Amino acid sequence: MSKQNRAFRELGPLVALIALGVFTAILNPRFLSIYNLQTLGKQAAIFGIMAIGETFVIMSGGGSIDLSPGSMVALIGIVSTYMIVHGIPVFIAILVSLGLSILIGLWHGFFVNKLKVPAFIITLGTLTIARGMAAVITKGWPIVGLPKNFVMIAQGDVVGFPIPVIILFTVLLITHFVLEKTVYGKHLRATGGNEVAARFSGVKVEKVRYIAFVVSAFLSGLVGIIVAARLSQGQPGVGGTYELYAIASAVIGGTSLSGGEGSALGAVIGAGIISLLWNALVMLNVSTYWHNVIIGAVIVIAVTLDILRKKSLARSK
Amino acid sequence: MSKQNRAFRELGPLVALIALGVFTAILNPRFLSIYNLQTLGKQAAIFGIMAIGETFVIMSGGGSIDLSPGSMVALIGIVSTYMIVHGIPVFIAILVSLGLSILIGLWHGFFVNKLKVPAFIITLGTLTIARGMAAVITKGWPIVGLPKNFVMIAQGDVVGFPIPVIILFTVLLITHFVLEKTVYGKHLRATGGNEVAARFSGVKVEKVRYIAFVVSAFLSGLVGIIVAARLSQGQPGVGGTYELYAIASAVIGGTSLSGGEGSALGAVIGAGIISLLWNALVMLNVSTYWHNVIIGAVIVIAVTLDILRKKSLARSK
Amino acid sequence: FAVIGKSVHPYWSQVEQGVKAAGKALGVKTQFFVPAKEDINAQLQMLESFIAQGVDGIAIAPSDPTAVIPAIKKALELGIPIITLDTDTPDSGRYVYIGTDNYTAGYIAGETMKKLLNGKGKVVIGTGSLTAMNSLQRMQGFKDAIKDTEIEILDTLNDEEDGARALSMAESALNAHPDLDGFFGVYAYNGPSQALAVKNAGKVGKVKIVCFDTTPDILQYVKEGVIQATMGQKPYMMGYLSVAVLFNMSKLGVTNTLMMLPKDRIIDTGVDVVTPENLDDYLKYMEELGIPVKF
Amino acid sequence: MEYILEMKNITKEFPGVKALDKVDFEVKDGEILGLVGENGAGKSTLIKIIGGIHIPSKGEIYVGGKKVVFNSPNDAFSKGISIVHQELNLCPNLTVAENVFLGMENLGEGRNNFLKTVDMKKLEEAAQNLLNRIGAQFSPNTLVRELSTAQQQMVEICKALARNPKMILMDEPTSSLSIEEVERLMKIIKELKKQGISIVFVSHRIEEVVGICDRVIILRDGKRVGTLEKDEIEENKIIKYMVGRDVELFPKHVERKKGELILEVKNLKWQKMVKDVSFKLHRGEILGFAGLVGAGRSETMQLIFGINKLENGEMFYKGHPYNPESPYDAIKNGIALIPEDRKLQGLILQMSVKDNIVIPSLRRIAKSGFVLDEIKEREIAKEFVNKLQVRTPSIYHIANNLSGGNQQKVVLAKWLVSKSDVLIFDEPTRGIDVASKAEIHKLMEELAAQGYGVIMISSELPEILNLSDRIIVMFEGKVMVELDNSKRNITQEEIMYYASGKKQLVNP
Ligand SMILES: Nc1ncnc2c1ncn2[C@@H]1O[C@H](COP(=O)(O)OP(=O)(O)OP(=O)(O)O)[C@@H](O)[C@H]1O
Ligand SMILES: Nc1ncnc2c1ncn2[C@@H]1O[C@H](COP(=O)(O)OP(=O)(O)OP(=O)(O)O)[C@@H](O)[C@H]1O
Ligand SMILES: [Mg+2]
Ligand SMILES: [Mg+2]
Repeated sequence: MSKQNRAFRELGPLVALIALGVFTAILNPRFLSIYNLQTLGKQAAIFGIMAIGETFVIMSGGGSIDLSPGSMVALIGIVSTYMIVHGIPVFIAILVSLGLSILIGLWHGFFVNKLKVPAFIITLGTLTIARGMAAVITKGWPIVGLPKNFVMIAQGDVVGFPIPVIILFTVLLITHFVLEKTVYGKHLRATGGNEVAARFSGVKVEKVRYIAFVVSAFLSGLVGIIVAARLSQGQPGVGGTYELYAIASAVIGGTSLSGGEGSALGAVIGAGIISLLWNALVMLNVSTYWHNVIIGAVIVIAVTLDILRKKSLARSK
Repeated sequence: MSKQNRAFRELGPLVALIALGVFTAILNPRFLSIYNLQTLGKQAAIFGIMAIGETFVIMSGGGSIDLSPGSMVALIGIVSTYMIVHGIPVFIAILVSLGLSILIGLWHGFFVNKLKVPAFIITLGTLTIARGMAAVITKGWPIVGLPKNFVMIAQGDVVGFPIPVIILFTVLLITHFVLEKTVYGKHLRATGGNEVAARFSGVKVEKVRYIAFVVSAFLSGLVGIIVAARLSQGQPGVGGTYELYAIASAVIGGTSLSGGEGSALGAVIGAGIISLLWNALVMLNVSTYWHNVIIGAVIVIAVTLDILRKKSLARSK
Repeated sequence: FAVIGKSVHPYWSQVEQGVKAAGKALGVKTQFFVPAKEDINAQLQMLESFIAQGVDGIAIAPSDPTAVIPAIKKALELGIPIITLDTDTPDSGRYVYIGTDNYTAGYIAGETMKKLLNGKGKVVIGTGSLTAMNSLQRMQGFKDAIKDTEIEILDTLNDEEDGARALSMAESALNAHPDLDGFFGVYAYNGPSQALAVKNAGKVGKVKIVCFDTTPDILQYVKEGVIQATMGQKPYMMGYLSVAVLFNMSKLGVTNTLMMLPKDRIIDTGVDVVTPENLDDYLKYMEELGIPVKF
Repeated sequence: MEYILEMKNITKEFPGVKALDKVDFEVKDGEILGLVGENGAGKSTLIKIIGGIHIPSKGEIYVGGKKVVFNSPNDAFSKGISIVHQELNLCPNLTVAENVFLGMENLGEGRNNFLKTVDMKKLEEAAQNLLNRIGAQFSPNTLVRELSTAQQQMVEICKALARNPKMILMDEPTSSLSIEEVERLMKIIKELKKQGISIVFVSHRIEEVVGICDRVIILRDGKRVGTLEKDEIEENKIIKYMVGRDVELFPKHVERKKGELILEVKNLKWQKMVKDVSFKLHRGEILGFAGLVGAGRSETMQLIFGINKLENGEMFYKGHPYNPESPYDAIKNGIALIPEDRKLQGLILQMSVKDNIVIPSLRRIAKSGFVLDEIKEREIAKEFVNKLQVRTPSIYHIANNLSGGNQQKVVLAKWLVSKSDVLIFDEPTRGIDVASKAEIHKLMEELAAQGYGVIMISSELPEILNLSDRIIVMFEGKVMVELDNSKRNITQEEIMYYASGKKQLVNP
């Protein structure tokens, strides 16, 4: 792929996102109300941040995938709120929760790097265990009674921009820079493209993978805190199938499941498409029974069209 | 790995299965009661048949995975029972439902082969769409009033062997034969091992893939019918995360997620381990909140131990 | 004795408390099980495992009333007494049913909404499942209660048991329908999600909320007047009574126990409709029961 | 009919490249036809068109006088055409026998439909026969992933033979074979010719082409530039057609001074492949490693490079004990390894030529060690693409779309960019055309003259003999002998003698 095409990688999904938005806005102009855009932004932030993390893991190659984000959201939401209602200062509780997320990321990296356990399995383990732990800690009860300064993380805004959206943009900026402009980004692509050759080239493949898993786990933990703040409570059941949406977002955004290719911006656009769908289906008053059918169809169509577009692009060159 | 080791591939998981069984039986001898073993067998049949189908898809390589089995179980269960309660003879309803399953398998194969859409995405689409359709058809309500000859499929037994177990063994026998002894089995392994090499050798790679997806969809459909018969009704919500258990079963049984390696017998043993866990946790009176934690841990441990075992085996050679 | 619930949920954890309390009071061993999410197949699996284990009695809240019939019949054949709680399955031959069924509770919710809206208005339902029986029955009861009024159900939103999605959907619904008059929340987290959305949109009191369960956050919103009414089923009572009945059956025999119970073999635990007006009474009552709610 | 295969006016365009330009091509019944040309001339493309893997943009193909269209490998098989591809195409998870008969598990009897059972015993017997025929030493039920590159190449050859073809096209079958196997292959090719089978033979080892071919067709820049009949075939003629000028095959030896000791290894041991290896390397010399396939040369070097962990023995680098954890360590210390397997170890095929070239040096090039410096990367990539004459439309072209030899040049470039004190070349000129090979040899001599320590593993004896100052011959994981070649007086026979495991040179 040449230099120029790189810049247009995200064009397909971006066009899809805009088209969906315009379509919804025409059918229901209220779609463009500030309040609705804020709602949409908050949801997109949740998926977007997770999808960026997922992009790191998928890019690292070897069929790596992170199935744990959804459960991590539940677990870290519970852990942070549990600490807060037990009197630990908000700031420290957040730091400890994010620290725990990083440990879980290292744990994933350890199994994948050292024991050669497929990422699918070790993160499936975390999916099950983290959700189980959330239930063990809470017995299913929500953790309530959170202080205002905590819920502000998701419910506050700065000149109309909800804080989660600001967090999303910060994360996007940083990760985009890391992936596109730093040595780590190149090494991640190299590892995903051909692990053996990368190792022969002096890339510390294991370290690269560790970092990818840690980024994903950390961002999931961050989302866990945002979600808890958004709901004003720690909910053990939250985040059910988020991992699938996060993976789908990444792929819609151009990440190749076989590794080596991916973009943080694309992941966020993919997350935007899915969040917009969730919102638009309600805005357009589509019967809820059809929601899943439509979401599934749009995911398939978006990915298929993008693949066909890239193929015809490659051919016409 | 030489020829001989091939025969011992399933040893690790088999030992784990037996150990778990013995352990449970010692702590609670009622584990071995006929009734309990029947219960266990029925559950293992459900996961086992799905896991065999999943094995075909995963073996076909290129990171292929089938996320649809769980939803297929719901959809095909609904479709078959819907037809039956609308007066279509049981036999024909089953044939039509299995026919529909095959079509869905071909649909997956089409997207993967012709449009180069990752299997993950197209089957994620089916996961969402099929579950959606099940809700659309029924508005969420179960379909009841099934005739005795239909429910017998899961509730009957032959000299103590529940019919689902008999179906499982039949499927296992056939698929084991296909995978180990036929040209198709060789070609499937070759396709998964190195698609380009297989194509250059004249293997009809696309046809091989089509068949893998069809087998998986067909077996999921079959499970859908068994589950409907077991529940005496068509349940649109059934089969939630079965795909994850099916994939985990396959991997526990020695299937490599990168394709080319796998065994039907292993998949069934893997399914046996997970079903036994479900059963044993109740038999051993483990608090329900811990179930998920333990299941997750056992999956990780089983796979890790098997990988370590194979590694040390390879080294000692 | 074994009690099988439906899912990991505050409601079922209250049932569990009742079960444990009764077990302790009667000096018997109790086991309480729920699947992680509503999953009839997993429930059936548990039920069969218990039967195999040969416990002294089972109380089950079937996620699906028909699917469990064969297993219940089998248990009764083996001489294991079985009763149902929360959700009934009369055709199975179970001895007793304890609880208020979801349909009735939903119906009462509908009546409450009717009163709040004076029989006229637009309502959106939020639920976590379109397929789980409790959700379906609550919604059905609700719909039947408002059938002959001018209350219109604009939309039913399924969040797939995800609290964050429930909130997003409630927000979207407020946006899509600026003239919305009421929310009906089917699952425990639906009420708080809707309350939060309504509160943030500055529509407290304008959009009425009727929901289910009495988790602390719901009661907090009731206190603030964001939620106008919530249906408190009595999970603690159901759990306690289940064990008590099963205990009697094993000690006194099934027939003797049944003689003490209503002829229709239904023990109605009733529904507490908790509103801002009667909140204090409710809290006091809970405290007397020994399960105080703190928030 | 004289021509068994005839192609007319074949043009093949890839995005940005015209790989073949109106090429006519014909193969006579029972001849051995040489096909030669520089890297990127279009040889593999032509062969892939015959194999039904590429579909030509223009032109016609005739088999036995009848016009055909090949859309898939099966179309070619059905016309009796077998191919040994330049890049290995085997399934690593299958056994040798399974690979050899992949797609024809029925051994050519009856229809090969999916539900037919496979008689593994028969397959293994048949595979064993073929292996014996080409003198391979491994068993037909070993997994292919456990074989070395050379052994895999032999499996490929068996695979082509197994199909009982009328014509076999071999795209650089000898590039990873050592002398013994090459000789055996030549014998087989002659035998096949006697059986009336036509052979198309591609090689950059011109002496092989001269030795065996009945006719030679030369391609340059996608065009057919010449044909040599049997009696016209001469090394310098071929080269002149290929390159368009004369090339000095082995440039004159540059005098250089042996410098200080830089690397010393003692009693290295790793698994069963490296049993006992000791040697010393000085600055300013080229140390050649000879040996048969599987002698353990690559594994030895991979120990020094930190790919594998040393099990026994010691290493000293610049006078200090040295034991690298990973290639990263080795590179940081100034040791570079140019790996033998370009597709597996050398390149990230989906990345651009530029990215591949700079990868080992990224940290050094980057600003403050982690922010990429695109401009500098571009300059460096361009410089080395020019220096090594890599034929690529641009430095942003992905490596996968280069011809085999050009890929090999990218691998070399990668390591020449990273400034190292010790350079280990493992089969550096595999698949590289004569002209470029001479350039690379010159480069290696220059590096040595500048005071770098250079190690070269090669299965091409002339290369070893002409470049090395000292030659170490290995056999089954052990050093057999160390020969002083400073006078360039060692002969092929001597080396072959030690390489086959014999200890005392009785009769040189
Ligand atoms: N799949 C492809 N996509 C784009 N360009 C290609 C592709 N395959 C080959 N080419 C280009 O076509 C030209 C001819 O390549 P080919 O592989 O036929 O060369 P070759 O003669 O076999 O060279 P070598 O001796 O290095 O193997 C080269 O310039 C190469 O870059
Ligand atoms: N991955 C592997 N697993 C098991 N055995 C291997 C593997 N790779 C190589 N071998 C074996 O190790 C021995 C050394 O092989 P290798 O090809 O590295 O030798 P070499 O001297 O470097 O030859 P060449 O220079 O031709 O590559 C051979 O017997 C080979 O079969
Ligand atoms: Mg070539
Ligand atoms: Mg080697």
